[in-house]
Formats: sequence, structure tokens, C-alpha cells
Amino acid sequence: MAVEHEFETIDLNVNIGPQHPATHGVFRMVMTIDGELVVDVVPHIGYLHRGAEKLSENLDYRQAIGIQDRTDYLGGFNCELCYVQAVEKLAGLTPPERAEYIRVILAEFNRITSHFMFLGAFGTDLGIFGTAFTYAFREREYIQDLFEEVSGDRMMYAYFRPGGLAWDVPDNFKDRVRWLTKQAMVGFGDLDKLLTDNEIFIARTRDIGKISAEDAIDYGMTGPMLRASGVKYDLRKDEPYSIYDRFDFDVPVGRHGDCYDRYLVRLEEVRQSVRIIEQAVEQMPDSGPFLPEKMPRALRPAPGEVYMRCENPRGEYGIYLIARGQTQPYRLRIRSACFCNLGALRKMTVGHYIADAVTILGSTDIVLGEVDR
Amino acid sequence: MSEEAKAPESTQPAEEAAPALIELLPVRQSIGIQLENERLRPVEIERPRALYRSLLPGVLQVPADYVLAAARKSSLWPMTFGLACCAIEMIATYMSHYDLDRFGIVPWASPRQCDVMIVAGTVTKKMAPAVKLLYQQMPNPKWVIAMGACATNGGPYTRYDRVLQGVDKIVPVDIYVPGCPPRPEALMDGFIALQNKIMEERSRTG
Amino acid sequence: MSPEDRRREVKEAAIVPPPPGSVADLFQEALPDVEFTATQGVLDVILIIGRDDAPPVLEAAKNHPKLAFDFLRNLSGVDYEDAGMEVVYHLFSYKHRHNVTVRAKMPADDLHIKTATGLWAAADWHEREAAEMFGITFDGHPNPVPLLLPEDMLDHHPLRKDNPLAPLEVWQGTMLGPEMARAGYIPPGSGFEVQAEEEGEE
Amino acid sequence: MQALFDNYLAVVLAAGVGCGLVITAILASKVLAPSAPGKEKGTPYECGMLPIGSVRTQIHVRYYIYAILFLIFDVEAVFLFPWAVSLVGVGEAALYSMILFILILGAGLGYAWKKGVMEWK
Repeated sequence: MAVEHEFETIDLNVNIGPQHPATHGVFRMVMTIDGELVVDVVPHIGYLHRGAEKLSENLDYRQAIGIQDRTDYLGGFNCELCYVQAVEKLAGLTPPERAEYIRVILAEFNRITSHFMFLGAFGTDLGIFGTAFTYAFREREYIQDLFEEVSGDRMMYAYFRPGGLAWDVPDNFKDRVRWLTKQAMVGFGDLDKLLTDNEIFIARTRDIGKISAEDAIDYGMTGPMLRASGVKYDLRKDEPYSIYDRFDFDVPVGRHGDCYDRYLVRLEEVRQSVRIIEQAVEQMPDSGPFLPEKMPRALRPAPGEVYMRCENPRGEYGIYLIARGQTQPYRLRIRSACFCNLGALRKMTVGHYIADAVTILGSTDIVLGEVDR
Repeated sequence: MSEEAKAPESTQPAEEAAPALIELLPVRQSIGIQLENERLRPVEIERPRALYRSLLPGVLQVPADYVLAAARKSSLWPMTFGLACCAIEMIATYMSHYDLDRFGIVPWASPRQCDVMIVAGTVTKKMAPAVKLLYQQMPNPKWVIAMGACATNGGPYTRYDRVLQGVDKIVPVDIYVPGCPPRPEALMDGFIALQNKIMEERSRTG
Repeated sequence: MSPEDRRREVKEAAIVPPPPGSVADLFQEALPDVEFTATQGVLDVILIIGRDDAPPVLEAAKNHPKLAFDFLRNLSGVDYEDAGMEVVYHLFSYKHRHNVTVRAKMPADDLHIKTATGLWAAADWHEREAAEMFGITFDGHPNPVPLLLPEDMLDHHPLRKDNPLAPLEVWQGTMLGPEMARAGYIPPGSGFEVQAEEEGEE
Repeated sequence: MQALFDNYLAVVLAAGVGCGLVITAILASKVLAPSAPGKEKGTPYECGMLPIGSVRTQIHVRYYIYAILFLIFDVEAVFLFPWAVSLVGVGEAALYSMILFILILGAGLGYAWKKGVMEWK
């Protein structure tokens, strides 16, 4: 007695609102559902719009570093790296070798912690309530201890400066990094064993939220979301910034563009980041300045504009910086990866079930500080 | 079919409001500045009195208060209410390394079963009505922890006119946890301070 | 000119012609009739065009086989106060792996430009954000609904240069005005004035 | 007679304790809780937003079928409990009869599965 669709039911409006465990922050989407099927999704953002761009225009070049940390608060070092390089390109500063290596190591460690946060949260979205989170946060705590030794704070580092670093790393930095790379691989192994071959996990994520390569490019998606759809494009490889061209690592690329591929791409990126860190620690000079000798006292870059883009854990993080000869940036536009990845949420979600909508939202790995700026 | 008698409109029991001898939940009223609109009006403070206060004789109320306060303070259920960066530190505090579970603190998704509302992050003026409604939907007795500089007075984003300069403009706050974001130990210290506050104010909790 | 004015004085970036064979020449070929000024920015070539040339230039950028800019990296509004406003498009081509920045100028009094949502779907949200932050109307945008700001708070556009920051509220209701923002300011009625005066007497 | 009485005493005691617990739970919350029912407190919880649209919509018939299927296997579970307790006393016969009982219900489940009731079309 298969039920034909002979009578019409009214679609129900389900509001997955700002305060919801599945929305990873203050994101709201109003879903129109017909029974279990999602008919329409209207995302509402802006609940965490704190005016990072407006405030950056009233802070001088060094103070705006703090705003960058708080924009993508899961990948602070990557955002700082992007902003600091934008200012260096305008001011014509070149950081010393040692500072470049320390920056790459910390940025890659931050990518690992951000991906661990994704793995933990993605497990929770799929119903593995505590296990994935506890594994992920155990690793995050170890790595955050290193961040604290280096910069003094667990999350808001404000450690990079245009031209190099704020101060030097502690002496045992190299062995700490070597120990941490092994520890990160332990966490990687746990989560890999827990999730990758789990049939329920595969059943819940395979072929869910598929998006084709053309649509992904059209919506401006970048990072793991784009690579999961089969486009082999990674800023660290294709437009190398800082010293990324000295390391050899490969860029994981998915084929189907569904939630499972996004999970696999991010999981593989943790292993690639560990490879980068291992090479960086070997090549890093043991001593050397962390700031160029002649640093201008009041940082006042030459008038001009630059669109500096870096590969953040979530995708391409761009800083469009316009300097007009003052000590404050004239315009600082933050191009956030989640903002664009989220634009395609409706296209990915319509046609799936409600439980899949939560999975798709989790697979986009959004950070609301970056979406709303 | 006799027309059903019009339901007697519920006469508001005109019991006089409990004499506010002691300013129970100090709300820094926003005097002077004209708030934009209804969205930012602070929440009215309910001061209910439990039934046992009128049933039990005074001498029995003291141990009852103690028992209730001890029970409430050792099973504080916060609402998972991460707004911004402080939410990540809040999750880190819940997780095994800092482990809030040993205080009996279980994060809960819906406001119906929550005692504490941790406002972790920047409250923007677009989010303010949601914060107010969630606070009102929590059953009494309820407490609020303003975690981080943003919830206390707007933090690094306080100069932007779309950000609420402090969540105590709309909901009464019990504990302010400093820091941006506060370390997990600071949040735990906030919880311990809240527990002490619950024990001290047990006779006035109602 | 006092040092204060010199510090405030705004300096424009110099126009540096891009090297031959760069993207600018491809654009010149593709659009012979459109005149634009091209400069070599720090990372990629910048084309400065008027607002009315934007639709043909963008359409050619997207569909011309030699240009094939299929990825709209970023779309942002920039407020140059009296010199008008600009909408800046950062484009990238996956096929040819080259970048370009297109800056569409518009006068300060009538701020409207044709929407780019027809060419790239990514432009939808970026344009809604630029619209509510600067007040630029994008003609033909599918749903010009505010994105980040609450619906009933659209009286002024926050990212415009003439829109000041909010005053700092020190105590409930007393605003820390600009003149009071100097270091060590003790708000009246805060109970700290006594020490301040004693320090003053020694 | 005494044995009969003893057995039923246990049942009465269990019922009494059960009802007592329920009553004390409800009474305690009425007496101890400082309750302040308000207009906002009564609004349905919609993740911080005021509810949009009405809830009075026709629900899909598929949910009804799931409910019925669950009911059948719930009743089956209820029958399993007393059976499990008395299995040792009764011996072999109970085992085979219960296997037959489960097989019959299994056939019902197989039929529903084949008809495609489990997937949400």
C-alpha cells in the first residue's frame, strides 16, 4: 500500500534559529518542509555582525591585528598571516627567514586545530554526541598549549606583526613542535578510526549535499568545499604566498562533492599540514632576527591597494586593503570563505531530508564571526 | 446548542508585588539614553515567591532554603548559547580537559530545562530580542553569566553602533567573567562564584 | 601645512602602466571600444572603468574565451567621500589561472550599478551586503533584502566614511564623548574623583 | 490463600510506591518552585524567535504508518518481558512458541519493508 501523493499537505515552516546546537553559532535558517523533505531554505545571517571592517578603519595598522583574530576565531594565525602580509606588501617589508618559518608552522597548526574542531562538531551533528568532540578537543588542548607558550593566549594570539613577529619563540620550540606533530597524528588516528569506516557515518554523509564543480565555482566556493567537488585549487600551491613554495605536500581532492568527500578532504588536510610542519621544523634556522632591522616607527605604508589572499582552513580568506598614506587603513575589506560557501546552502539542501540539512550545514564548517564580520 | 458561557477572563490575581526590600537581581537600568525601539527594552524582572514560603513556618524555611539552594547550585544546567569566540572557550571548558561535568554542569539545548544562561560572545542589536526571549522562556529560578568582554560591555566591538554595549542592558546579569575570551579556568571561577552567590542569596531566591 | 594636516592629507597611488602582454591587453583586445585606465597593482592588474562600462566589461570578462573569469573572488564597495564611490570586483579564471581587479567608479550623488548576479551567483550576497553598507542600489538584483543589518535599523549606512563610531558608554547612560576620550578621564559620579585630585595636588 | 495474598501484596506495594513517586514529584514542583507564569514564558520555543506560521497543518500519513509499526513491535516487547521471567519455569515449549510468535511478526515487518513503507518517498 505505497502511499500515492494524491492529497496536498500544507508545508510547515521550521525555524532553525540563532540559538540551536546544529548551527555552530548564531546562524538562522527558515526551512519550508513537506513532511520530511526540505522544500526551501532561507538562510538569515547578521546576528554576529560586529563591524570588523568599520572598526579596522579607525584603528592603526598594528591595532587591526586583534580584529583579525576575532573574525575567524578558529583560524586566528591564518587570518593574521593574511593581514600581516597585506600590510607588508604595501609597506615593502620583507620578514626575516626565521619569522617566515615560525609563521608557517603556527598557521598550519592552527589549520589542524580548526579541522579538529570541524571533526568534533561534525560528529555531534551526526549524532555521535560526545565522542568525536572529546577526541578532537583533547588534541586541540595540546596544540593550544603551544600557542599559549608562543603568544601568551590560547585563541586571540595577536602574535604576528607586519615585518615578522612580536617577540621570539621560546627556546624549546622545535622539540615541542616535533612532539606535537606526533600527538596530532595520534588524534588523527583516533578520529579516523572512529568516523571514516563507520557505516552509519557513511550512510548519513555519502551523496548528501552534492554540489557540482561548476556550481561550486559559480557560487565562489573555495577551500575544502571546492576541492571536495573535484577542483584541484589550493592557494598554497597555485598562488604560493609566504614560503609555502619550499614545502612539498599534496592537495587532497574529492570526486563527488558530497559531505563525505568534504570530511575526507579536511581529514587528509590534517595529515598534509603535519607534513608541512615536519619539513618546516627541519629547514627552520635555529637563530636569527624575528623582525627586520630597520622597522619604521610609525607604520605608514605607501598609498596603494592590495588584495592579499591566503588559504584559510575554511577556504580563501582575502584582505582587500586600501592605504592612502595615513596610519590607519582607508578601507579593509575581509573576504570570508564561509560567507561564499554559505551562499550555496540553499542549492545543496533543497530536496534532502531535515536530518541531512543539519549534516550539510555542518559540512560547510561555518564560523559565524567570519560570515558576519 | 447553548452558547458557551464566555470564558471568564482571567482576573489577574491582584496580589501585591512582594515588597522589594532587597534589590534581588540588580539590573543597571539604562537611564538617560533613548533606546532605538522596543527591541532593546530591558526585560522586566519577575520576583516570584515559592508556595512553601507561605506554607512552612519560618523556622522550617531556613533548612528548606539551604537544601534547595544546595541542590540548585550543584546541578546548574546552562543553555548552550555560544554567540562568538567565547563559545569555543566554553566548549573547551565543557570538554574533558577542564570538565565542567564534575560541577554537575550539563549543557542543555532548550531553555525549558535550564538554570543558567551563559551569554558567551558579542550581543548585537539584531540578536538582542532573541536573547531576551530565551531569558524569559527559562523557568525560575534562573541566573545569567556574562562571559567575556563583549557580553560585559561590548568588548573590542563596543564602538560599533550595531553592537549592544553589554548584555546587562537587556537581561539582569549575575556574574561577569572577564577576558577576551576568558580562559576556561576563569569560566570555572565564574561558576564557583555563581554557586557561592546562590548559597548566599538562598533566602531571597524565592 | 601643519604636521597634523600633513598626516591627515590623503595621497593617491600612482598609476603604473602594467607590463605588456598582461590581462589589460587581453581586455583591450576583447573590448576595443571601452576605454579604461589600467595600472599594475601590488599583486594583480587593476582596471578602472566608469559605472556604465561595467556591464559590458564584466560580461566580456566572464564569457570571452580568452578571459574566462569564472570565479568572482570578491565584490566590495569603497567610499571615497566626495570623489564618489566604487564597486571593486576581484576576478580569477580557473582556465587561464590569471587575476584581474575591476574598479567601477560612480559619482557620489546617484549610487546605482547594474547587478552581476546574472554572471556569477556569488555576487548575490556580496551585492546585498554592499547595498546595505554603502547605500549602492544594484539594479536588477533578485532580492534586494538587507542581509547583515536588522530590517528596522537601516537609517544610516554603517560603512560610509561620514558615519561616526558610536560613543563609548562608560556608565549606564553617561556617554564618553570624544572630548572626554583623552587618557585618564574619570567620569563624574564614578567615585574615583578623590584620588585624582589628591594626585593632582602633590 | 496466603500465597495468593502475598503475591498481590507485592503488586499493590509496587503500585503504591509508583503512584506515590508521581504524586510527590508533581506536588514538590508545585510547592517548591518559585513559579511566575508570564506571556513570553508561555510562547512556544522557536530557537529564540517568535513562532512563524501556524502548527495546525495536516501531517503526512507516512508518520501514522511509522507509529503503527512501532506500536506492533512495542507490544511484542511487552510480551517478551513476562516470557523472559517465566522461561526457566516453563522450559522448552515456551522457547519454541516465542520463536514462532517472533517469526510471525517478522513476516509482518518483511512485508511492510518490501512494500516500501520504510523509505520516505
